[in-house]
Amino acid sequence: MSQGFDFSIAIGGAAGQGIATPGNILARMFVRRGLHLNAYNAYQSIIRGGHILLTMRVREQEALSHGDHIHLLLCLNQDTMTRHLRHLGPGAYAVYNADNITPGEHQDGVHLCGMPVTELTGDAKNKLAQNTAALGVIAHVLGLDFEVLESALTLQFQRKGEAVVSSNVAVARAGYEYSSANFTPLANPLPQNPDPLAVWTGNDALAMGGAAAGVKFYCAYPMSPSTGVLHWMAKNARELGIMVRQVEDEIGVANMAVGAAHTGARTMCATSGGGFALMTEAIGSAAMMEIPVVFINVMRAGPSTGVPTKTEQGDLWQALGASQGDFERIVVAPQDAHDAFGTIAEVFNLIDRYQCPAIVLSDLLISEGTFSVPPDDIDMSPPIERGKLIRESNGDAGPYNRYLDTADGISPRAVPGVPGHVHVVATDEHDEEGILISDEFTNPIKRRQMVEKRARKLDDYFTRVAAPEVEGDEDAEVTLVGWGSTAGVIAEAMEQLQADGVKVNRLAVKWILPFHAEAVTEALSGARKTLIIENNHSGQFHRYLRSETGITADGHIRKYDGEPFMPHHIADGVRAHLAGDVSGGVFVPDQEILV
Amino acid sequence: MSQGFDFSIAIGGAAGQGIATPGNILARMFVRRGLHLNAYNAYQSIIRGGHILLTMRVREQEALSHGDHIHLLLCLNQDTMTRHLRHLGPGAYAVYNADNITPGEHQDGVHLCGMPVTELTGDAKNKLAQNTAALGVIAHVLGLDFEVLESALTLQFQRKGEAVVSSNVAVARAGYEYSSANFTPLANPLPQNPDPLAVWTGNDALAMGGAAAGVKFYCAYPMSPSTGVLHWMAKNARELGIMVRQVEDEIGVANMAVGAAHTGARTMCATSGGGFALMTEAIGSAAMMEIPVVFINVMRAGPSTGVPTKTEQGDLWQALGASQGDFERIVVAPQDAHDAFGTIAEVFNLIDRYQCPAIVLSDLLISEGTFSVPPDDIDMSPPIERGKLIRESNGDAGPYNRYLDTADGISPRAVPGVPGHVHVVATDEHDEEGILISDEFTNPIKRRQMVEKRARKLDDYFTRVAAPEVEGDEDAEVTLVGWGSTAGVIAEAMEQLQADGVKVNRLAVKWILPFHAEAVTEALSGARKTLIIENNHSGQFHRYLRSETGITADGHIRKYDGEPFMPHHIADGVRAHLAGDVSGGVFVPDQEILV
Amino acid sequence: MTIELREKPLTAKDFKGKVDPDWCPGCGDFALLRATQMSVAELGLSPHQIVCVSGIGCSSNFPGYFNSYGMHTLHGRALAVATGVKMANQTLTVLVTGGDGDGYGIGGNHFTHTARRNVDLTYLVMNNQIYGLTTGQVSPSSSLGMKTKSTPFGNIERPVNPITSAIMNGATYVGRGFSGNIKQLVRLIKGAIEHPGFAVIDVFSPCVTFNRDNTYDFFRQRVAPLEDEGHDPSDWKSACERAMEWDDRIYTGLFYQDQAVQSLHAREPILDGGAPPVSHVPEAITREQRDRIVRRMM
Amino acid sequence: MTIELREKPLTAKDFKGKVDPDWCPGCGDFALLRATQMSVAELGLSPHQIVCVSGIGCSSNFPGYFNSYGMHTLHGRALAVATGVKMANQTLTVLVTGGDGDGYGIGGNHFTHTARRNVDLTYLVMNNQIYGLTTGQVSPSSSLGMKTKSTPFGNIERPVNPITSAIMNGATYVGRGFSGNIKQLVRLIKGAIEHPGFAVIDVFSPCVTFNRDNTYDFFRQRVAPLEDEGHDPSDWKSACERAMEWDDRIYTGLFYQDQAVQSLHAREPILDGGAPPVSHVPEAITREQRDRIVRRMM
Ligand SMILES: Cc1ncc(C[n+]2csc(CCOP(=O)(O)OP(=O)(O)O)c2C)c(N)n1
Ligand SMILES: Cc1ncc(C[n+]2csc(CCOP(=O)(O)OP(=O)(O)O)c2C)c(N)n1
Ligand code: SF4
Ligand code: SF4
Ligand SMILES: [Mg+2]
Ligand SMILES: [Mg+2]
Repeated sequence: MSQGFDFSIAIGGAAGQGIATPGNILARMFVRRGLHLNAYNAYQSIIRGGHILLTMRVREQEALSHGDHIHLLLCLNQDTMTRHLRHLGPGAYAVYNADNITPGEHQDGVHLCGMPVTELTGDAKNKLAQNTAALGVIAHVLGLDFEVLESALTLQFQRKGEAVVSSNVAVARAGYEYSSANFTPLANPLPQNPDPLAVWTGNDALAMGGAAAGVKFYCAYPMSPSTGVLHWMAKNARELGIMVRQVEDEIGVANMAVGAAHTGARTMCATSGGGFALMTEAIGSAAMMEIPVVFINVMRAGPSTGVPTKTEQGDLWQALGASQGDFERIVVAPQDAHDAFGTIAEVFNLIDRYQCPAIVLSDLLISEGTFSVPPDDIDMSPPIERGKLIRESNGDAGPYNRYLDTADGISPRAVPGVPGHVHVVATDEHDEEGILISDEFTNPIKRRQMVEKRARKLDDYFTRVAAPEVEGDEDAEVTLVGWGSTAGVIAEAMEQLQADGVKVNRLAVKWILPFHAEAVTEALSGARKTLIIENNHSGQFHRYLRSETGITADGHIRKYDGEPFMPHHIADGVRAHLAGDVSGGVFVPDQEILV
Repeated sequence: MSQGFDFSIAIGGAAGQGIATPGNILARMFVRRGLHLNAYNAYQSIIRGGHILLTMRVREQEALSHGDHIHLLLCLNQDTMTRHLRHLGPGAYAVYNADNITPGEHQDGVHLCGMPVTELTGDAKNKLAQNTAALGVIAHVLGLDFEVLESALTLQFQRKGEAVVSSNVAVARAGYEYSSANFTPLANPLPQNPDPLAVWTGNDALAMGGAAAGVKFYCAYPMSPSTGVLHWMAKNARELGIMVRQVEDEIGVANMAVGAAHTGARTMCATSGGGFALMTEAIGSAAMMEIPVVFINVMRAGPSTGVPTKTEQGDLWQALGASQGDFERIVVAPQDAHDAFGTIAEVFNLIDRYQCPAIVLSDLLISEGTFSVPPDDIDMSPPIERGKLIRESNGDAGPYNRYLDTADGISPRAVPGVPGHVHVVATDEHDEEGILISDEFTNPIKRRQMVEKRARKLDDYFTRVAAPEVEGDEDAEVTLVGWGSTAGVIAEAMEQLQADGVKVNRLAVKWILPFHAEAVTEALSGARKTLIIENNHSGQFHRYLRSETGITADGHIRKYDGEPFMPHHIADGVRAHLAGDVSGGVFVPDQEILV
Repeated sequence: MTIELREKPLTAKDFKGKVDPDWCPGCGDFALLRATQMSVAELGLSPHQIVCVSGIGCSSNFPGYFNSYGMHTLHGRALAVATGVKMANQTLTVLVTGGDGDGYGIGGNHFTHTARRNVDLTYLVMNNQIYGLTTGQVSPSSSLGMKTKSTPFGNIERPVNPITSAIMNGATYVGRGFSGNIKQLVRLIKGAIEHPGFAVIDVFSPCVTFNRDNTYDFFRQRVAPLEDEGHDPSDWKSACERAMEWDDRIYTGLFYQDQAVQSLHAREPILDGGAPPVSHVPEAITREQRDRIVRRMM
Repeated sequence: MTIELREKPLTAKDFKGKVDPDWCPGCGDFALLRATQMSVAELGLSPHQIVCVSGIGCSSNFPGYFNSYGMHTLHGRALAVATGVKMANQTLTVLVTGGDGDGYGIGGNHFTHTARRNVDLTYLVMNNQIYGLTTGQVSPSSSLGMKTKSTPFGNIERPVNPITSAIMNGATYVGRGFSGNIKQLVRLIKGAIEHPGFAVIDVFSPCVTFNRDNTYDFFRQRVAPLEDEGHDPSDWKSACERAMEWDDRIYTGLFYQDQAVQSLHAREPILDGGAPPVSHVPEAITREQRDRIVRRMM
């Protein structure tokens, strides 16, 4: 907040009121100016009605969370006004259609910007006119020239023809002019950074990470909040030569993925908790057959169907316990969209090396959030290392054992079609040749050999994957530990605490399994007070951290109401913990903005 | 071993050679004499061929494991002789058909009891004659009157008619007489205890526990080693009025069980790891809808299809991580067949009280083992407490809220059909009335309320379920910690160690989740050296113990070759640990008897 | 409000649920809801005698809008749960409501096996040929070539035919309705509830938000009630043949019925001779039962 | 032993796997194994060109006994895995082998959807009307009344009819064989492999250990080859009708074939015009592709 422009616009209304369009137009306008964006959309599992609140934070600096405040509230219905006007502080704006929305009690200094929409547009029937008029008001309040908005509108509507463009431009202009005549613009108008940014969602980033890593087979069954990955893949399939299949269920997805991966195609699929539950058996099978596949679980609030449009970090133990028996796999929880993009390529190289499945834990906050990204950061040519893969005949006529017990546990992996390498992979325990050990005599010695061979594959894992590090103040009073998507909001909470003079640092864990137990123990050994921050009820990460290191945290900040942390929730929790004000060790912030 | 008669008979041959029949006859003979039995059958996942070794330990005292030794080896084929003759010590017997099996090198003092089967029976074609003749030899060697065997044979074959009985009796008699003429019987013949015992498998015990608890709906999809529960249920269904359904897959099983349980019937189902993976989504749904169902997972060696006929304690984390999100459930791992029987009734009372699912972790060792049981211990009228269940109209015409937010978190549960209590249960998050919170407005306050209501249900759990206790020497050098099926074999290892002068005690954990963290921490606080014993590779229980208590064990004894621990494996491991002889902290015994 | 205390017969209104549907205005599912409410009222059923089981989807929100016992279960699993309900308490009237994705996609295996078992359920599928709740992906009943968010270049998988599939799998009452014809729907639903076996009604229930191809208009131009065709519902071949027609003429009505096949609970030996439901028999087993079992173990 | 180096044509023997079958002596599965080995040899295929995918069951042990690439996957999932294999590398010949429980029980949903997609696979089901590997429980194709370990009082669920079900779900080559007639099996299998779409052959493969009802004798007394009947495989109605006969006469042979329907990979836009398999195209995307994507994000 201290550094430069930092402004949050919230657009509220019901499903079906067309919130997405003004949201998109504003987002494009902001990133074209080189401003950073972090947008969170709070919505319900219905197609019409309910209450949606899209919060778009725009910032000169990187925006690591959707922030704490609403500086401008666009109310598309009375409900939004009623719910949120009280969250506006002095200097904030409420923009609304004065024809049918009335403001209520509010703090001093709030700018009430009622628009006489029917009068402005001369059209009482067009329900979407208020949205466009409001864009005019917002552009004016932000200190933009109308041309900036005009060209954004043109771009947005050009597919729909000239008439749509010009009528929208006219309505927006009326709003802009009305605002110029009646409302006070921001003292510090919207700045401009030199380099324009791009915009993506976390699901776009996951999909693009896959495309960059060379995914050539993607299959899925739709499930919120993971469906965006499928949509991106489907849209870009033809251009990129990616085979995209929608399958009858998640069991089919996971097994089809195993089949495709076995042929040599880099293969990925995504789902959410319930679909992931159905995939678990196949994940174990991939591990036993030693086939690399990426399974993405985009977490939403559970248990069971739960709250399909709300976020949670509730599937950690499901990922850890996916499928029976002990087996090799990688579990990783990216920290934001940008990180998700890069993680996918990294994970593919790892699983091609180790010939095992990977589970990527994203969540609704990352996956459905909209974020700016510097276009040059989108490196879609990462190194591609496929490990001991044999896709073409190498002229080697010697005997081929798929599960050769090598020193590093990793066996050369031939795909079907290669002459001279015919073999059978099996989910039953097998010997080096791939013959089932229970076929004739279930040899305990061979069994033990194969368990140990597979386990050995990951021996050099920690030399290849970066351990998490403590970041922030050196001699901190308090160390905040998070995992996955809370990294950014924790960083912002730290800024707030540091501004208050609290010395604080952070350990943000991303690579979950195998766990960097030594590095984490070392990192936390100097911590004076360790607080764990999790978006779930039971402290799943804390229990896992303890299972791997024995470390017991000093306190917890948890949230399990479906909404993500805002920075002040964490900062408040830290303050309460430091003040010794937390009974039972767990601070649970209240969600003030009821979305 | 020190106390009284303790004798192990092993019968080895190929699948299809009819090992079960002599096994059954001997088992019945033993338990009718009031002797204890613990039998482990090592077999393969094939219907014919392979190598089967049935080890039957018969003891005056309770037999807590299948023991360490073979005192009499009945070889039905050469393979068995070749594999196992070397495991016989002085005084042990090898019984075999001398017509086609030749003994090899052996220790001094082994009694080689070759039977000239064709000569004895006058029939070169009856492949099963050797089995019956061997029973005659064994009866003689054990010092039994022939009449005891004769009546056992009569009972076994009477369904097949007089001719079959008399021909079998004749062959057995020939064996008995040949043995009397040629072999030395045991110095201490088979004793007789006053009260006859009964015999069951662990799967019988699980099924009977269900029947006793009032299970009226049982459904399953066959999967080794859990199928015995289905077979027991199917056989006894009609007599006990239990509805038994075989379903198209485990997903159908789990969901059908949820439906039946919701109507008010006590409902149970059983499977193994792979089927359990498919059930997990439904387990989460039962928790969210607050419907009590018992899900049994009989563990076998994994991962994936793994070694279907071999044992392992490898699905602990799968049980802990079953389904997405945080939710209430009970996980329990019975310690033997007897315990399994009683646990089922206890668990049903708990889940009816707490309105949540339970996961019972058995394993192949318990479920497919054959054990003696004192008939009076089979109390099939345990207390049945169904909690806040409403199955009949109570005339109460007031409003009914299925998910009423009561002080203890437990809401009165009406089943369909009761007038005045109409409601909808849902896997989506809902309010007290059962209305979906995402239906109109996803209220974070209601969400939090419902999460906390459900979590509160288990608040008094620890007052109702016994905490594990340390048993054995007071001031022990070493404390052995196990869970589930290793309780018995650990106890026997302790006897061996104590006989050697090692002071040792044991903590055998059965109730897994919720975990008695305080009690266990307290119990282990005085331990001088803690060793954890697990039948898996990765130390699943150790990691879980640490996640709940922070306790790090001093060492481990693990086995993951598919075979169960024998007492000396553990005793050897303890000695090695005490001698500081274990590199890496994990002692892995060799499986000497290759079965 | 129980059947015992009731003075005057219930009407469709009495089957309104606790909340109003949140379906999009114009969604085809409203019609099926209304038709079901009318049907159960006309049959004289009371809310507590009915259990309405659904999976997940727009259509699967049905139980929340319908006044009866309800279970809103997992995506694709409604038939499995409903079989558990019906078999554990055969005195209940069990309706199953859901979507095409729920029933023919992820739930396909339960559909097949429920049909061959002839479980006495009434299965109402709101077939909008799209995944509605997940905002418009291809469904197993989407037509070839259909463009959706997951098939932007057109669907390349031939659609299932729920009618022929239900008939060949063993369902004993198979009909097709259309949200544009409530009268026919009521006829079909009443027949289905009264039918003692597995009754499937596939209902064209247009998704006005995501399916631009299979609209009310599309169907209005094509639907032809079988009632007008002298169709004989005992003739499976003609039923299948008519069910396969799609282009110009799409038949609705009762395609197939076989009353001779016993339902699963009628065949179940432990329910012989009108035994009480297992949900309500005493849990405890008798001393004699126990002794017989233990004797066999000795 | 690769196709390039080969001097003389391969014979059935060359398709013997690394181990001998551990099936019970007399098990029907031996015949199908032999017939498949003969078929691929006669078609001139090499082991490395074939992938044989199975689930779990006695019959599913097939790939271990057959010399080709093989995947012995999860119970019920063979068709899903095989679809992944075929679609990722359409140049491979993909056989799927398994049991009735595997295919029609737990695997039923994949069966339905693989059929409607017309994936170019050859699916050989060793139907013994029992669960063999788990030692004899009822299967979805067990006859009514059959006594098994899980139905000691007799099966009360009507069996599936794999032939009518395959036809109605969209399989484009549907046959039935019998382990007692290897010649016919070879004809059927060769036709299935050559057929460009989803080919299903349901094979009566007696389980001599657990099924005492459906024995070799049972079938020998009843089987009637369709070849002798002048059956027209393009006529689905007659195919279904004949497939439903069971009591005295049970038809075997090719029931149905439709060569007009394109297979899934033939319809797949990204494989247009003989594109190479996605399993073997370079992973890296081009700078131009990247730039086009990023431009759309700005
Ligand atoms: C296991 C699982 N997978 C996916 C989903 C996501 N999901 C919810 S509804 C739905 C499909 C809805 O389509 P349909 O059944 O046709 O119902 P409609 O919304 O069209 O009425 C899907 C895929 C889920 N809830 N659970
Ligand atoms: C998920 C899962 N459920 C159950 C099993 C156990 N299982 C193995 S094979 C089999 C059925 C075998 O029957 P079928 O498919 O007809 O093959 P058959 O042995 O008769 O050839 C079952 C239930 C399993 N391996 N995986
Ligand atoms: S999205 Fe379609 S199916 Fe869902 S409520 Fe709206 S119109 Fe109905
Ligand atoms: S049990 Fe039956 S199916 Fe299995 S191998 Fe033996 S005969 Fe064949
Ligand atoms: Mg639909
Ligand atoms: Mg079978």
